[in-house]
Amino acid sequence: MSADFPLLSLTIWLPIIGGLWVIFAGSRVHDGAVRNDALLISVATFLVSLLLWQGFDNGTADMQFVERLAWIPAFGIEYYVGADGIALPLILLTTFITPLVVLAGWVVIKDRLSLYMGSFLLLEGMMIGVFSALDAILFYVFWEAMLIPMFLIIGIWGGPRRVYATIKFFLYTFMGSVLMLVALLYIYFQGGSFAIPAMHDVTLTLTEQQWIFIAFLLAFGVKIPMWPVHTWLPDAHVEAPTGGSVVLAAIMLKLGGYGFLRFSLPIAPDASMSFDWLMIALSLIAVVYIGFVALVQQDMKKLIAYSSISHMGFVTLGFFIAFQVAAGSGSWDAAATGIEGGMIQMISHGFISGAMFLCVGVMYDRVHSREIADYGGVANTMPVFAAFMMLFAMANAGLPGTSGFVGEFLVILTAFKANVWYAVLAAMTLILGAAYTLWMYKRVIFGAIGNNAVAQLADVDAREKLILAVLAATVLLFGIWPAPLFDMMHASVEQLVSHIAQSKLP
Amino acid sequence: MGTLCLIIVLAPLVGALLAGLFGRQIGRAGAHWVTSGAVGLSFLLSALVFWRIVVGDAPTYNENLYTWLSTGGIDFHVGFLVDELSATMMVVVTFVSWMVHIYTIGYMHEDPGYQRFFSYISLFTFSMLMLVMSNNFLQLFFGWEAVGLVSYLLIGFWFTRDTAIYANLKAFLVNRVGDFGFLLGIACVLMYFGSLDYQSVFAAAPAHADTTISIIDGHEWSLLTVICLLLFVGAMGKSAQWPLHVWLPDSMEGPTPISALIHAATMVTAGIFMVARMSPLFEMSTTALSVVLIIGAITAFFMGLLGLVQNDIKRVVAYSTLSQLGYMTVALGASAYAAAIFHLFTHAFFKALLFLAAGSVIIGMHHEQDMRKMGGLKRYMPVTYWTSLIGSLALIGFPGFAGFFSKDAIIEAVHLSHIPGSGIAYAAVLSGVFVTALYSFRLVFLVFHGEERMDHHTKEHLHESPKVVTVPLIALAVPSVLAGALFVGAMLFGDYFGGSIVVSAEHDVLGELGHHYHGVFGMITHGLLQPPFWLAMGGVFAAWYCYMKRPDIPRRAAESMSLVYRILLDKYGFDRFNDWFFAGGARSAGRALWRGGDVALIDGLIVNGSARAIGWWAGIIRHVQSGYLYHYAFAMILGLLLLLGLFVHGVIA
Amino acid sequence: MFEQIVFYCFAGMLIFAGSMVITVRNPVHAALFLVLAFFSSAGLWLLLEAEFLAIALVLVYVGAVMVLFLFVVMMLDINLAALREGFARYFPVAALVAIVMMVAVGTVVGRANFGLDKVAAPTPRPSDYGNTTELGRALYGEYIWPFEIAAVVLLVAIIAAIALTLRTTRQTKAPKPERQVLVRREDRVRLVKVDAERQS
Amino acid sequence: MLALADFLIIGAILFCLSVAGIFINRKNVIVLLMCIELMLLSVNMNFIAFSHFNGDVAGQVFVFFILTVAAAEAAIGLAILVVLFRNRNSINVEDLDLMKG
Repeated sequence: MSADFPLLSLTIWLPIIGGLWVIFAGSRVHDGAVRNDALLISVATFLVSLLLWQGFDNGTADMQFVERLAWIPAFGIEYYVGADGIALPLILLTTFITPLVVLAGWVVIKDRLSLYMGSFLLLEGMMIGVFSALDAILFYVFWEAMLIPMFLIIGIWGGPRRVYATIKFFLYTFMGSVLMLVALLYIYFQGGSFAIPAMHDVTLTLTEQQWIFIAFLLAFGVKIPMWPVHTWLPDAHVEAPTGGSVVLAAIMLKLGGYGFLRFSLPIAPDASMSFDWLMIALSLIAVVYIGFVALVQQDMKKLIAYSSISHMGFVTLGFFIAFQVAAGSGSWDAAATGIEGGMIQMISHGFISGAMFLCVGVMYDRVHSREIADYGGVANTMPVFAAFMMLFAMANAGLPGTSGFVGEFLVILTAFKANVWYAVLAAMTLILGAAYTLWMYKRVIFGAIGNNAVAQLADVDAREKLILAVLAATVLLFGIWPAPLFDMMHASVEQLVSHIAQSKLP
Repeated sequence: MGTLCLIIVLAPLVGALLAGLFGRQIGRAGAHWVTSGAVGLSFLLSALVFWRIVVGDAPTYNENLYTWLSTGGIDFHVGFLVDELSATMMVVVTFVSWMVHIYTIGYMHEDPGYQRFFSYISLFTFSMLMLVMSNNFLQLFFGWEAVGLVSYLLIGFWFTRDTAIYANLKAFLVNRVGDFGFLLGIACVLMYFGSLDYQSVFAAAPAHADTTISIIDGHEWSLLTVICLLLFVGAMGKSAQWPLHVWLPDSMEGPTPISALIHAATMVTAGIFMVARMSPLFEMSTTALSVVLIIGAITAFFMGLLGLVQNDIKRVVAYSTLSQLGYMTVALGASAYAAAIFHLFTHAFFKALLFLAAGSVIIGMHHEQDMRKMGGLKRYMPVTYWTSLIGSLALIGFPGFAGFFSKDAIIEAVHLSHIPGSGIAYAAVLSGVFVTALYSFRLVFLVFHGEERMDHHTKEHLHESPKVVTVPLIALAVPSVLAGALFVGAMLFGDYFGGSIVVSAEHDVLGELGHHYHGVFGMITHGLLQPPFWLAMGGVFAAWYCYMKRPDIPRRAAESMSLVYRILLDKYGFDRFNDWFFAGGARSAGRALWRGGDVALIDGLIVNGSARAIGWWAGIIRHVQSGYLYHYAFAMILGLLLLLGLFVHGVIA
Repeated sequence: MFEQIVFYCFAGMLIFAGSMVITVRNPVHAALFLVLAFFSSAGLWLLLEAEFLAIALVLVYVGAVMVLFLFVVMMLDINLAALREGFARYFPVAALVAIVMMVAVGTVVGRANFGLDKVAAPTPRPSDYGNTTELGRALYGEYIWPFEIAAVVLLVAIIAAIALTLRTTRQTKAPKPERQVLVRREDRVRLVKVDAERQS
Repeated sequence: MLALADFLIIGAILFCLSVAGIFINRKNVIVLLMCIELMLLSVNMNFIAFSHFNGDVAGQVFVFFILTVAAAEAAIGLAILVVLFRNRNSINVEDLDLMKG
């Protein structure tokens, strides 16, 4: 690949153009062709992103595959994209999950299939755009545009209360991100350019930083979701179709985390330091409070949704204990472990929660119910599925050897350095996570055959087995051999940490 | 040596994967051959390693094979540390597991989940070996949780039985509570020692002798005590010590072989092994040692009492395991680590034997586990009878048998130790001997002697278990007798453990004990005069008297001391308390937080609330648009007046 | 002195007419009083040497607008009783508002700020000065553009008024010239071949 | 001598009268239109007075335009009234509350 071949733009625009093509061509051709095209495009995007990874140099922290074209010269807004160690893993996660989602919706989606597949491809392209955008306005455009396909997915193919859920989802995210735009503009007027790397070096007074931090906190806090603004997630998940749930849980929640790493921390380090107690408190609440709430859910999807909130609590915890750890142990590389733990947690949660939602989807496609009470003894009729679900349940509970453990282990270790009680509360997830996941697993999978619906269940077919096997392999692979992910992000996190270390007060 | 260890560890894993994933393809016979072969191979190799390390005193092997992860200046490895301690444990684990593999062929031969069961038990062997042979805390934790997972899978093997899936969830969660403390301990080690490898941590331990850590600001606690206590919480979870013991009796729901393998010989001893491995750390803080001592004493005595009132044959043996674990923990507390490991070593054999014998009785009685429906089995199942008799004798510490050497050593070690709390421990341990003898011979008399209480049908079909069951029984009976005598000299008083166990001078009770140890027979003759022997004989006589001569005594005793009896039956109310407080508490907290917090507060009040508020306001403002022309005119004039007023005010003022 | 008298006479008439317009019962009388008000204000404007506009006022307003009013009032047979009944109830409020406003404006617009001392009387015009010529020069000079717009406004008003009130009676069939023009020969003429028959 | 203030007072009085007029007859739309005409007249009065005293013909030009606009407004007002009457056969303001919120 010659250096100037726009590989990153290809990864962004291939799915978007593909999606549009599927939507428009879809109405004329029969469904089979639509499915094949969608799968073809998503797999092609995945291969292109593998090229990205293969060409990625782990050594340097600065942006790679950079493309910069003037877009709106009047305001100095450029089509400026690039990827570094923080963005690339998330891009790979996106391109990895989407083919699985396309496969997941293969049989079950009947009406308007082309629009369904098209919106997923559009969603994928826009999310990659968000991860690789280095111009604030381009970032914002992709950030908002991404909501529309998701809005359609939940709104059209969702469950009975889908309209309420999708409007709530849209308004929540939108309200948060509007403030972000204000902050971005403010920084533009202070710093003079929309390029994000330039924004990182704009000197701001503490109050300015704090206001900017709060704006970013609202935008990204809603997305992660953090504790008080999380109530949209269970509704969105319960009403979303299987594919929608998987993408929402696997990738869209990571945008908030990515936002913190790309915007809040580097642009407003001093404010982040002054607000880190708030962030740690919210994260710990998310871990413990939501852990308890997840315990009493009757709806499987809601339970997994709450468990994702609890796991994402680790991500924010990992990011924001950096300051106290550095203060406590005097060295910033322990803080880097926390951030890397958060990053790994994001990626592994993508696989695990995606897989859990797929499992619920598999069962939902057969019994059309998400209530735990409607199941019982599924293992008797679906042994292979039960085995897969066991692996994912264990990964969700953070069993060593699966990727779920890596992130939580590192964050707890680093949290201990910051303050013992952070680690104690964070470690509660060991018990709570195992409790709610395995209790759900017991009531659904174990036991005698609950009702005749369960009796007639057919085990997973080849397609479902393929998806689950791929995810199981990834979960185990990154549990046993997480090194490649770490090497990829190491340099960037080091640079981010050294950037945060210096105060930006004038 | 490195490749040897790799084969030892990976063989069971390969066996497990083959049996698990390709169970149907390789069929039932294929499954049990592959797994038993793999575990057999790994037993032979570990015997070889044991021979080289312990007998041939080759240097301890400590190698990092693979860097799992390196972040923030710390790198986490997967590596092996093979010294006398882990070599012994390797042999014990692989031997018992091999016996269980062979035994399972008979026990589970008509069970549909045959291949699945074999894959689980060899997966268990793999995890146990990873735990035992690890050279750093991370791999120890990996093995720790993997063993927890497999015990969860095995207890819930017959997942259609509600009690089984309740028991396995309970086991996993209680283990997780233990792991919660264990992980915090590891985090503390990483924070203060900067690395997780045993070697560097143990080397740096003396330097941190008096560093303190303030968890609750204002109270300075010695770092090492905090670390040891946190690690001991993990051990309590895994080795079912007093507060976290609730899961072991329920784990009898699983098939008998795994009760033997996991809940008698190997898994539960993981905690004991860990504390022995961490001896360099534990030696630095007497407070931790005294806590271990007291917890062990409580478990030893009180759990033994519970054994008296159980009617399920497996539950009796389970409580006896609990009590024997208490003994080992007491030994650890008295920093007689060698004695603890020695007792672990002997206990593995005779407890596995007792379990498998119980299993053979259960097969004979067509899965009848209630002792009150048994009796006089001696005539029908002679081999099982004799082997379980040997096991019981070893259990109560009858001189000459394996149990005698290890248990007596512990009792005398505790007697000599002057770690705070050793007095109570000595009393508990002594009275424990009487209780142990009582319940173990109650089992023997109720099951094998006395009049036959089983119904007619089972009596017809009552016969000795097949060869594949009795052979392991005999194979285990031999070490139950000889293991003690053979190894007591070397293990306890000789330099058997070498560098792997560190005992500080003032705690070295085994050293003192060693002075007046002169040979196996000397110990036996000496033992005959000591109180433990007489207590044991008293227990046996009491059991004989109550259950053979005058069977009405237990009933009358139960009525007269009904309160005590009921408390014992209710297992000190632990189960009810846990269900009510922890499970119920968590559920009601969750419900409160969810209903109150999420649904009512955030969703109801703020999200939907604001939507409703806007609707309400709009309702009010709507009335302004009345539709009458003059209202609008009136509004305009009001506006005009207002502006005029402002303007005039401007002009005048 | 003569100016004073003329001014007060016209002003009195104007205020009387104004107050009568709003108080009289019958809208026709109100319209006539309004006409009286226009005449008296035209008089005042003449006093202010705005002859063209005074006359325009009389011609445009009185001639056109008031006639329109009277025409509409008479055409719509309104039952007067209903329209009047609210009168007494709102009178005090209206009077109060009027007084308050008068006081407010009066304090500003009184002699203190706009008296002769503040605003000197204008220099008398030269004799050949024609108000109309000057107005015309201004209208077609500087204000030509607003003038055109005013014309357009009027045009729009006319079209609107007609469009609103035009009623085509449905019964009558009116010829549609545009359709007639579009007719072609082929639509109307058809050549038919008929065989000759022998007279029987 | 006549001062500018006198004319402004006259204008003000006319304006207040027309406001009172709007207040008083709530029911009759035609009188309402007349009051608006009266109001416009008072505005023109002020314009002419200022134009005369400042010697600037712009005021008068403005009055000229106000007249045209007032005429257009009256025409359309009455047209609406007529259409209204035709549909509702009453111009009592009480009945015309179709635009109620």
